[in-house]
Amino acid sequence: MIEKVLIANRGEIALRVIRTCKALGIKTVAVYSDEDYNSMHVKQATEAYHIGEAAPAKSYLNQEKILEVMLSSGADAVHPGYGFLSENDDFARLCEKHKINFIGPSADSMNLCGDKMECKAAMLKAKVPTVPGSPGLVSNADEAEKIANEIGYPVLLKSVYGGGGRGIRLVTNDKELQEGFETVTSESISAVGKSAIIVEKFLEKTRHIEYQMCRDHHGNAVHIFERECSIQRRNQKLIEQTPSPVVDDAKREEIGELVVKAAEAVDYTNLGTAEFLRADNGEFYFIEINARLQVEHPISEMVSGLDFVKLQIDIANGEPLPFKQKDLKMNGYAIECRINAEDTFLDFAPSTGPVPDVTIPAGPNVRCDTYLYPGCTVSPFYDSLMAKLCTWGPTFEESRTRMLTALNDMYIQGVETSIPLYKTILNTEEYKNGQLSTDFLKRYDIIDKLTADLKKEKEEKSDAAIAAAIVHSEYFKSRAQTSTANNSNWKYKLD
Amino acid sequence: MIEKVLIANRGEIALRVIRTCKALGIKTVAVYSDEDYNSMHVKQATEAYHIGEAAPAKSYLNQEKILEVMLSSGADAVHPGYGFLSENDDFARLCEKHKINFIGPSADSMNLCGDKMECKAAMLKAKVPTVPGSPGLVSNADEAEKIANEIGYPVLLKSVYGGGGRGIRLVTNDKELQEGFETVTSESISAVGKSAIIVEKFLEKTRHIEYQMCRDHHGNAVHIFERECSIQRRNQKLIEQTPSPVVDDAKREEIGELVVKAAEAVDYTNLGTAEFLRADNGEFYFIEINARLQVEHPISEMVSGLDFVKLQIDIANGEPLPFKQKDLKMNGYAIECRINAEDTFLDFAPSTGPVPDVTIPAGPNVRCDTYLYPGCTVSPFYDSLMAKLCTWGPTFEESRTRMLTALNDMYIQGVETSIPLYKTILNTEEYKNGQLSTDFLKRYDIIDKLTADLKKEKEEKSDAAIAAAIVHSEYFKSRAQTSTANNSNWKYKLD
Amino acid sequence: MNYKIQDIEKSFDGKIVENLGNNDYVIKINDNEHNLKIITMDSKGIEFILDNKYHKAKYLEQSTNEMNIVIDNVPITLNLHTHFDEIVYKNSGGGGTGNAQLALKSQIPGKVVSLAVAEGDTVKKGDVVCTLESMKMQVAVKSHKDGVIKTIKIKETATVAKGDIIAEIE
Amino acid sequence: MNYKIQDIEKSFDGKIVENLGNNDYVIKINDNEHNLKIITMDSKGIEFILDNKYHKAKYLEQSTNEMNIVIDNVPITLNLHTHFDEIVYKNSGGGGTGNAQLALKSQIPGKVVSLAVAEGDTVKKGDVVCTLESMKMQVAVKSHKDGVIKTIKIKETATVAKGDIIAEIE
Repeated sequence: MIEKVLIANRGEIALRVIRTCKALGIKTVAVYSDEDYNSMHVKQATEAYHIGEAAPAKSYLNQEKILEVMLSSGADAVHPGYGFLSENDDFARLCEKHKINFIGPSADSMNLCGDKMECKAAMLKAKVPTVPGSPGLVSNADEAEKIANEIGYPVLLKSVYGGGGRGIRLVTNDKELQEGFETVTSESISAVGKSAIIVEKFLEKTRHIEYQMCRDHHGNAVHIFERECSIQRRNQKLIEQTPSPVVDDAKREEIGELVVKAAEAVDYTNLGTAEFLRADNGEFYFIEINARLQVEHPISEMVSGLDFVKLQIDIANGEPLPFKQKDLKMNGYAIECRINAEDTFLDFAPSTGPVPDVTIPAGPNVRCDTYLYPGCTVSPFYDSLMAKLCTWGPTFEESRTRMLTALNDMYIQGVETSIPLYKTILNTEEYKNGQLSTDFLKRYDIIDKLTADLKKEKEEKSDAAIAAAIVHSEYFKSRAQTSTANNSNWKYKLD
Repeated sequence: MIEKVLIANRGEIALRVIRTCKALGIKTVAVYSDEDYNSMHVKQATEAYHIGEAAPAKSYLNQEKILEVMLSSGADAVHPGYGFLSENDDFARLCEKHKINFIGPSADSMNLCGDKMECKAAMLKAKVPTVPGSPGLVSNADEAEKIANEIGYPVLLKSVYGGGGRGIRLVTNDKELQEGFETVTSESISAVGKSAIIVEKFLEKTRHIEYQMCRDHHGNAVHIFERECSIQRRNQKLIEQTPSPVVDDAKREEIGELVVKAAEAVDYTNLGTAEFLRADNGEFYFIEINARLQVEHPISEMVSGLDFVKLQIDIANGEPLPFKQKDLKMNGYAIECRINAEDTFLDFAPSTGPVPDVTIPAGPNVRCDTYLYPGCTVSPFYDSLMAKLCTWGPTFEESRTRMLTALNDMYIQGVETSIPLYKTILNTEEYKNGQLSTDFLKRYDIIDKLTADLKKEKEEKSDAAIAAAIVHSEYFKSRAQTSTANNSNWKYKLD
Repeated sequence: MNYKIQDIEKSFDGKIVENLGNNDYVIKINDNEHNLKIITMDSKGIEFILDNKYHKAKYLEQSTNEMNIVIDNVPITLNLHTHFDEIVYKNSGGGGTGNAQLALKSQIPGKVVSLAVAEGDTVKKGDVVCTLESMKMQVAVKSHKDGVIKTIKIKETATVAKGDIIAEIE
Repeated sequence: MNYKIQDIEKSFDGKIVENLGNNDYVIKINDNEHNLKIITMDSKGIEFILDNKYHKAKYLEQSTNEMNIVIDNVPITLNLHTHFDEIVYKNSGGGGTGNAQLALKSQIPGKVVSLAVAEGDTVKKGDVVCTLESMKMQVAVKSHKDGVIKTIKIKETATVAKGDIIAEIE
């Protein structure tokens, strides 16, 4: 039985794992880099160990150092979170070798899932439909170009070690392909230290729909419904929801059965995700398996009532699944907005720095998984996801309006965020009606709508803003030349 | 259709109502006393109006003033919350007269429910069993003593205008009865301005189990399951949970049918609660109807997936219930702990004052309804409920451990709280096993257990406490004679 | 420095043994050495890692001999004294005021609803002296000892704060 | 005082008309009078009720003519000037720097992955000047105008902060 879990990760996902462990009475071991002394996961864990410099390669990707902490802290299991070492089969194998329970699939299964080509081959064999593309890895840009011309542009260049929007580029002609090949290669090497590229047909007006897979060590497998993750920018998910507006009970069951087959085809154990593209004609194509807990798992927790981290730990402990497919019932509607530190108007460029103040929304059926607290810092060394804001409702509309209220309540000082963008998206008729596609932002001119919304918001607040300015000007006239930020310790007596 | 709701209340319940109105796009009007300028409900409402002095009689009970604000603000409905005017049929009638939609039962129905004797008579007629006691009001202590001797001690003295643990006393002999009669009278007069007393048999080792009633203006009525509220002190609820460990599906249905009959017997509309005592032999006795939204409604929301305030507004709008009894399914287990400002070791005496710092627990399936924020004040003018901490889980055990984690995470500086008490209760074998009764605290020597737990906690933290003290002593030696609280603006450079 | 934690019958000797730089220290509590890393510190509180475990303390108030802190949400009162202080403290009968105490103090804030005694009355320990109302609850204040009411310091309808003297009882 | 809100084509005249005491004021914005009650105020921010509606503002930073506030979570930049200031401002061509600007500044912090140009190169608006990496994303920095690279201010593998000059383009 797992009694002490080392979490080989940081940020909100480390906190997520700690939360369940606490509830189960399992001890937790946090690891942290120079950049993370003052981070929440260090504060919440039972124990915390320093593992190196800020750059991921020197800390969160340093397998030897993490192993050393596992052994010295007496952890009997490791949770890899997502990103970093979560889909690194060498690391999973290292854990297996040292009899540390890796909470995830076996190293062999992970290796098979991670090799996008072998995985695709396994799916074809199991009669799970996949997207047309290169039959295997392409060794250079010219070979990629040749295949692209065979299957027809647009195509996707994907590093088989990529993920989360990195190591992937959409290219529409030979010139873009040549440039993109280099970028994908270097991004992948920078993120995980290696790269290998495949070419895939890019389907237009597609929806990204993924299924939660769940399989134990006794061969029991279920799917825990789908998530639609079509609202994206640069192939990175922004908003997810479940159920998908285009998946009815019959479709859910039909694709769900394929998902169980997919899990069996790669001998997958623990929780994972099978990603599909849904073409505009309603066909589903398997893309890949994410061999880890997904960023967007909370919305599936909300509609299933299950604690996925608990389920992961139970499976890792060798317990059989406590339910069968027919016991799982989908309850209500959930939405997740990924609150990123990025500037929507600067082509989603990262925005980093200290966060002096933050307001986290709360309330019934609002869940916010975040590492933010007043006084924390958004580091340029790690990814831009600051918070996952999720809402649930018995109807989609209740879930949507609850999300809008929560987005209005959320405030993060010091960095640009994607909050205003999401308010605009959630207010469009297209989003309300479920007309989703992976090019949603471009298709419906969302950035222009955002600009108009922001202006309108300022107009609505103008009287209040002027009132605040009047009071400031009247009372602080003498200080008008200097920044008020430095005068933080005096207080004006009003009457 | 309701478009603007005045909330004739304060504290967490005002915030609760505002939250749903926001999600539904309904405007809100807050009212506040001199004591509440800086309170959360003022900040969260669309509009806020000052209505008088701190004492409830001069503000939150001032019907004329509140009516004036309703008319001047253009509110078309009023939500009374709980306490204050919520069960005052004169106020409900005043609203009816001015065509303001009172979100609750009709004044006539409220009057009938509020008259505990008439209500009891209506129940007997509808064949809903009630507790033995005085056939009507008792006019003085001597008459009460006579009846007490007929039905046998112990008996309860209850003001028919009481509620929430006030205006009620358990007495076990003639002397206590004589004293208690005066106290109940004066408490009731002080709280609601009037008093009228009944005598009721006190059943020992009873459980307090109540049912959520729900009935629309078209005569459709359902119950939304039970809540067990047996963990009490001085007849005031401390911890509630749903489902009750002693109510199975058959019992739920059996009593549920009585509840629907009870609602019909008093022509009840909107949400309300039918309270029962369950004797140790399994018999249920109707006690009274609470003609309002109950403090502990969140746990029923958690297991039903419904938003009760939305349901109240829909019913007030004249809409028919959107479900039938068979559509309602109970999902999982929920617990509520009432976080009170009180000193457990001083016989639960109130504790008031400024709250410089507060930490509100959050996370999946944790809900905390509260008016607290860092820098707020717990006022001696109003009741001691600061926060309602609720957790949900697919199993009772998950809900319980989640509550323990949340209680550990919660911190309220400046006042004594019931948090440590709840940690002790939730850790007892009796609580885990569902051996609940209204005399739980006394029966299982909870206060002694709490004393021992607190000592143990201090022992566990002693090394860390000493470490913190050492650093403080070393670095702040020169300031040791003065309070550090005043030196808040300097920062020691460590190296 | 020597410390005592209120409600625990144990005393603690504690000191900093070494400053390792970079906010790392070695401290000694009784016979055990511990590694301490300070994350943040100011006059109001400290965040630190003690032997790979994070802790957060708030410093609430301090007098010469006493320090109130909240460590990981647990309020703790520490008595601080050199060994010399301790000897003096023990010999003075410090700590046990008990029956000698004259003043009956209110443990809660509230409004005086009624007075049950008059000056000169004889009371037994546990007798009701007055009734206060706070948060709509009526709470009886009872005598802490047998004695005679020397003076009454409050009036009906007046408001008392926590710690205010209600009466002096001899 | 006269105010402009950035991105809104409207100017606002605002002043306090009367101090009613007890933190209540009458203010005038353009031709309309409003009731203002201040709940809390210090140099960092203000909480107030304007015509029965609560608002909360943070004062972030202020120079002579500009003030950055966050009102009800909405960031707003106000330009402050007397009417005289406004005339001067308009006549100086203030605001529109556009094509005249020499320096290409980084809008994000990051590490320089590669340089795409050398000093003396001719670039068109939109040409890639360098690639930065931040949060594992590679972001191309593009020329803001047609011109010739006069100087390059950064090196490969170096770290740049937001606002740092990358190159000067004439």
